[in-house]
Amino acid sequence: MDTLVRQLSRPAVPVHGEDDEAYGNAAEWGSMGGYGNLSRTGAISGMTVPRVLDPISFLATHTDNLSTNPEAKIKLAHGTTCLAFKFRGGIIVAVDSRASAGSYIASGTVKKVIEINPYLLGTMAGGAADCQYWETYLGIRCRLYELRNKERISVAAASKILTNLVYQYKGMGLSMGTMIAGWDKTGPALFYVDSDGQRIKGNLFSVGSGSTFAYGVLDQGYSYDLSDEEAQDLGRRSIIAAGHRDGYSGNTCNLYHVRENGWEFIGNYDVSQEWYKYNEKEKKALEHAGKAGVQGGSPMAVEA
Amino acid sequence: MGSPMEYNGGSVVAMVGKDCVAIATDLRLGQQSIGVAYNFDKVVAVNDKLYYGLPGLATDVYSLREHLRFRVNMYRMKEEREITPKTFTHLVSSSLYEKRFGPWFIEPVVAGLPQPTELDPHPKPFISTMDTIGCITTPKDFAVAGTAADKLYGAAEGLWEPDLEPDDLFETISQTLLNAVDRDCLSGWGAIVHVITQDKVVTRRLRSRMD
Amino acid sequence: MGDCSFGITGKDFVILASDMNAGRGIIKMKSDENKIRALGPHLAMAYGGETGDTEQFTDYVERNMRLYHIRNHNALLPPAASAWIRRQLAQSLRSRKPYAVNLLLGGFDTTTSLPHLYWIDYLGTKADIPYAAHGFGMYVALSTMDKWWFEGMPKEKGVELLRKCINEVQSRIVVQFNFNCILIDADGVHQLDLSASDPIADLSRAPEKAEVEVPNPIIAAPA
Amino acid sequence: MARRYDSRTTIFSPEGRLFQVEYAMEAISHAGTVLAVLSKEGIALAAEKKVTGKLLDLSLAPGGQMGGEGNQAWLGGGGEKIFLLNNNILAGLAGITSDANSLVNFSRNAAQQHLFTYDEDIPVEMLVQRLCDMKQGYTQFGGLRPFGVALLYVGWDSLHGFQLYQSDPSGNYSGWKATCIGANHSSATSLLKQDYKDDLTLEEARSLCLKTMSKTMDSTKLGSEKLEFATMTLDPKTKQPLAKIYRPNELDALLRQLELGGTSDDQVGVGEATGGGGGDEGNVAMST
Amino acid sequence: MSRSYDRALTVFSPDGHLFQVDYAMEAVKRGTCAVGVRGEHCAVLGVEKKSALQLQDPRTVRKVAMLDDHVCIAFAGLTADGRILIDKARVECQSYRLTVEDPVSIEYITKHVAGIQQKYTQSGGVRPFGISTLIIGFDPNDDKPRLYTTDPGGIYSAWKACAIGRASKTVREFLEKNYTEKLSNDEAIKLTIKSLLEVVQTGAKNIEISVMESFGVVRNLEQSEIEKIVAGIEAEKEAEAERKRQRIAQTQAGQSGMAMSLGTSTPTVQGGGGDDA
Repeated sequence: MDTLVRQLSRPAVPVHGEDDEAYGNAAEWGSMGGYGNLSRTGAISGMTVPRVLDPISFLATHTDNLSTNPEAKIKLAHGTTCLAFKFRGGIIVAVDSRASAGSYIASGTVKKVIEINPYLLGTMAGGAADCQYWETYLGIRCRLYELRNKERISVAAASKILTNLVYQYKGMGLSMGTMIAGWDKTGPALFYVDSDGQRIKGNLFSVGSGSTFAYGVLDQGYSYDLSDEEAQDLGRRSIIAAGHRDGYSGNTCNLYHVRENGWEFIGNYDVSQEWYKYNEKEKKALEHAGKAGVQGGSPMAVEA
Repeated sequence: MGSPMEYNGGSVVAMVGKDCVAIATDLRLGQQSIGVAYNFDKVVAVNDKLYYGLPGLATDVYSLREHLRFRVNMYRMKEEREITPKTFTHLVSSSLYEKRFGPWFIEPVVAGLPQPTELDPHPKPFISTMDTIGCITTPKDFAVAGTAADKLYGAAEGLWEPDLEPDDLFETISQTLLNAVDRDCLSGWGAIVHVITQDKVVTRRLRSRMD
Repeated sequence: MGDCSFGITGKDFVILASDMNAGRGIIKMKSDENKIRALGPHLAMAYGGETGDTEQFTDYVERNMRLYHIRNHNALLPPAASAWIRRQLAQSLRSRKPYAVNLLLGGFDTTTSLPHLYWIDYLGTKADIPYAAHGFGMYVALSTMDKWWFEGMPKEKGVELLRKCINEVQSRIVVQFNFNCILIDADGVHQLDLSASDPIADLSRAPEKAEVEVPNPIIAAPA
Repeated sequence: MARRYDSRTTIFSPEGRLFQVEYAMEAISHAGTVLAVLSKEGIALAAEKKVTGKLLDLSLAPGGQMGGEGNQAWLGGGGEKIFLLNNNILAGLAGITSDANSLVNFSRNAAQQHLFTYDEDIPVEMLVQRLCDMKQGYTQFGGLRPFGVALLYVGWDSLHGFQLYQSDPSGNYSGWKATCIGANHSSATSLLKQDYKDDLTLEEARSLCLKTMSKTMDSTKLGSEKLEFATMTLDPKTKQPLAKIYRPNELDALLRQLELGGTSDDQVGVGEATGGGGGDEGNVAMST
Repeated sequence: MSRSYDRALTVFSPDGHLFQVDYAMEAVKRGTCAVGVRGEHCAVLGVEKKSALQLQDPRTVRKVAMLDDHVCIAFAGLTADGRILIDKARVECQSYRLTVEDPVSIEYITKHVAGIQQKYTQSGGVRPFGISTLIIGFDPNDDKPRLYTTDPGGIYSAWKACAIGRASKTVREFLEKNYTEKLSNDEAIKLTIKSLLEVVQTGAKNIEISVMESFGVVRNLEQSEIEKIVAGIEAEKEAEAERKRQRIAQTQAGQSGMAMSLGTSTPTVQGGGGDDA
C-alpha cells in the first residue's frame, strides 16, 4: 500500500526507505549509472528524505532556507560574499572567509572556494554543508567524466551536472548559490548555479549577503581589458568593500586566478588590514586627483 | 525585523579597577546586516567622573540620552551639585521603568567614581547595569551589554582581575572588547575606551577590525 | 521599499538625489515624481517609505521648519533640524500610527560654512555621515561611495560619484529609476540636471529653474 | 478715580495705560543696579547687591559658595543677582527677588526644553522672547500681577555671536551694546553713551562696566560684598561659550587692579581662596 | 474677590460702551504710527520707528513682521501684545497650509487675527489686546494688492489706504485728501512716506518702509532710498512753499497792507504741503 502510494505520488526525488539504504544498487547500469551509489537520475541513493507524503512542504517548515523562519530547527547561515569575473587574463575568483551562526562569528577562516580539480573552482554561498558536499561530489563526477571521456569536462557540463543534482531536491531546503569557474576548450568559462536550479552563464557574478556591496565596487571598476594585477586588485578590493559593509561577511579574503593551465591561489588577505591600507592609499590618491584641500577630521576618520 | 535589541548592533562594557573605572563601546551603527556609520558613540559623559553607555535600539539610544541629559541638567541646576553615580543609576532605572509597558530597547551600563565626602573619604568605584525596564544590578567586577554581551562575558571572565591600576585596566577592557566584538557580526567598526580616575579621564580611540 | 536615494557631502556642498517612482504595489503610476523637499533656504530632504506617510510627514516637517523660520527670523541650522525631525519620527514610532518614512537630510550650515548630511530612518535612527543611501541604494552603492568618496570633494567629483552610484543602481536593480537631484551650497538649494554634460556649469547659469520650491527668504530688519 | 484701573493689572485705564505694569517698572527703578557692556570678545555683567544686615549667614544662602567658570558656574550657583540660565546665557536681575527666582526657573526650564528638542543651546534671543511671552501673559490674564523684575541677558549663539538684551515687566525686550537697569539707570546709561566704543576689547568692556558701576553706586568703594560680576566669553580652545561668575576673591582682585576698591580678604573674612571662597559672614546681602 | 478671576473684564456700560475696548484703542493711539497704502500693483507698509537709541542693537528693533511668504503685518500699540498676536497668526498661516496646502488669503488671516482679538474682549479674566494691525499682501494666484486693518475690538476692514497709532486721524485725513486710484509703485511708496511725515518730524531715519510687489515678493527699503524720497518730498514742498510765498507776495503787492498773518508763517515740514491749497 505504502509503496503504491509512493510510486503514484512520486516526488521529483526517488524516496528510499531505510531498508533500501544498506543495499544501494551498485550494479545498476545506465547511461550514467554504475558509479558508486549513483541512481539513474543522478541523485544519490544514500540520501534520505523524510518519510512523509510531501517532503517538500514538510522540510519547508523545518528549514530556515531564506532566514525568514526563526522557529525552524535547521538554520542556515547566509553570510557570505563571493565573486568571480572573466577578463582578458582569465577569471578572478575571490571570496571572504566568515562563517556566522546568528550574529556569532563561528569562524573567520572558512575556505569558501572549493577546488573541484586543478581546472575548476566552485564557490560557496548559502548552506556550507550543502556547498561542500555537492561540490565535492561534483569533483567525483568530473573525475569520472575525465576517465571515461579522456578529456577535461567542460565548465558548462560540470555546472550542468551540479544544477541537475540540486534540482532534484528543489524545495527541500537546500541552500546554495555557487559559481563554477574554469578553463576548457572554449577558454575561460563562468557559471552561476543555485539551489533553485537556476544556471546562468556570464562574465561577472557576485553571490551572498555581501554581494550587493561587492557589485558596487566591481561594476564601477570592471573592464575586460584589465591587467592581471588590476583584476586581482579589483577582486580583492570588492571583497574588502563587502566585508566592510556587510556584518555577515569579512575576516579574510581568498583570491584565485584561473588561467589556461589551471587555477592559481594568489593569496589570503585580512579584510580589516586591507581596508585600512586601501582607505589610506585611495583617499590620498583621490584627494590628490581632486586637488581639494582637506580640512579638519572627517567624522568617519579613524585614529590609530 | 528580528529583535529590536539586535537591529542596530553595538556593545558596551564597564570594569572596576583600583580607584578607577573604565567604560568602553564599539562604534558601529548598523541596519541589521548593513553597516551604516562608524562614528556612533554609545557612551556619554554625565560629568568628568561619570559616564554611561546605552547599547540597544539606536533611536532609543538618542531619545534616552536626550531625556537623561535633560533630567541631569535640571538636577544640577536645582541641586547645585553633580549627580552621583548611584543617584544617576536610579534616575536611569526609573526612566526605564516609566516605559514598563512599551520599553526602551536599551540595556544601560553606568560607570563612575563617586566624589569623596567627609563621611566617605575613599568611595569605591561604581558600575551598574540594567535590563530594559530598569532592574538594577551593581556588579563588583564588570558589566556588559549589547549584541556581543555573551562574548564579552567570556572574555571579561577570563581577563579581569581585582585592583587593576588605570593602565592595566585600560589594557584589560580594550582586549575584552576587541576580542568579543571580533566574534560578533553586529558590533565593532572601531571602539572608544574611557578610563576614569579621580584626577582625570583618559579617552582613547581603538583601531579595531573594520569588517 | 522600492525607493532609492543618495546623499553626498563635499568641501562646501551637499548633494541629494532621489528616485522619482510613485505607484502602488507592482504598478508604477508615475516616474517623474519629485521626492526631494526643500525645507529652508539651505536645507532639504530626500524621502521615501510608505506612500501617504511620506507626503504627510514631509508636509508636516516643511511647515514646522517654515514656522520656525518665520517666528525666529532664522531657519533652523541643519544639526538642530535633524534633531527635531529625528524626534518626530521617534515619537511617532511609539504612537498608534507611526510614520514609515526614511529620509536623507542635507543642509548647509551658514554659520560654520560646513555641509551636513543625516541618514534618518523610520525608527528615528540618525547617523551623521559624509555620504549615505537609502532603499536599494544602500545595498549596491554604499560600497561604491566607500571607494570613491573622499574628504573635501569638489562639486565635479561629487557629481561624478553620484553618477557612478546611479549607474550602479540602474545596472543592478531590477526596477527602473529616474533620478532627481539637488545640490545645496552657500547660495542655497539648486536643481542639478544630470542629463547635462556638465551640471555644475549649468548650476551657476540657471538657478531659477529649480524644480524644488524654495521658500522665499523672509525679510529681515535692515541693519 | 484712578484706583479703579490700577488695582487690577489686566485692565486698561481710560488713557490706555496699564498702571500695574507701570508700577512694577517703578519698583525696579529702586532695585540694585545691573549693568552690562558688550564687546566683540565677550560681555561683562555687573550687579549691585544691597547690603542691609550683618548677621545673615551667606554660606548657607543660595550662592553662598558662588562663582566658577563653565560647568563650575552651575555648581557654585549664581549669586543673588546674577544667574546662569543656560551654558551660553547669563542673566542679571533687578527687582523682587522671589519673582526673579521664579523667572530664572522658568527660563532654565525653557532652555533645557530647547536643548531637548533641537539638540543645541537655545539661541539667546529665543530665550529672551520665550521669557517675555510669559511676562506678557501676566499683564493680560485675569488675577495675575506682572513680574516685578527687569533682566539683562548676556549670551552667545552661533547666529549672532555675543548679544545683550534687556527686558521689562511689560514683556518688551530690546537688544543693546551697553545698557543698565535698576536704580540710577538713566545716569548710568548716559555715562555709557559717552564712553562706549564699538571696538572695545573684553578687558576694556570689563573696566567700562565696573567703572560705570562705581560711579553709579552710592558707595565710594566697590567690593565683592556689594557687587556681583560675571563675563561671557568664548573658550579659546573649543570656541564654545564660556560663562564665568566671579568668585568674591577674584572680583576683589579685579577691583583692586582697576583701582576701584576691592575688599581684601581679611576685611570681610572671606576665608580661604580655594574652593570657591567662603561666605561673607560679616555681611548681609538682600536684593530688593 | 476670587470671582474676579472668571468674570469678563470687558463688560457693557449702561450706555452700551465696552470701556476696556475703548481704552485699548487709547493704548493704540499711544503707539507709534503705521500707514498702509494700496497701489495698483503693490501694497506698502510704512511705520514710524522710534529712533534707535545710540547703544541699541538695531537688529532687534522690528516693526514690520512677516506672517507668511505673502503676508506682512504692522501694528500700533503695546509691543509685547503685538508679538504674541503675531505669533498666533504665524502658527495659523502654517497650519492652514498644512491642512489645505494653499497659502492663506489675506482676508482669511485678517479675519483670524481679528477673531483672536475679539475673543479677548469677551473671555473671562483677560483684557483686550492693546493693538491695532495693518495687514497687507496678495492672495494666492491673484495680482490685486490687499490692505486690511484690525482693531482691539476685533473689527476688521479693507482699505485703500489707512493709518493706525499716534496721530492716525491726521494721517488718515491726509490720505483721504491725497489718495488717488491706480497709484504706481513709486507713487504709493511716496504717498506712504509723505503721510508718515505728517507725524514723524525727524524724517527718514525714523521711517521704515516695506513694499510687497506681488505674491511673496517683499522688500524693505534701504535707509538711503527712503532718504532720497524724503529729500524729493521736501524739495517739492519747498518749491510749493516758494510758489506760495511768491503768490502771497504778489497778493501782498496787489493788496498792500492787508493779510500780514499769512506772510509771517514760515512753512515747516509738518505744516506745509498742499493742505492749505
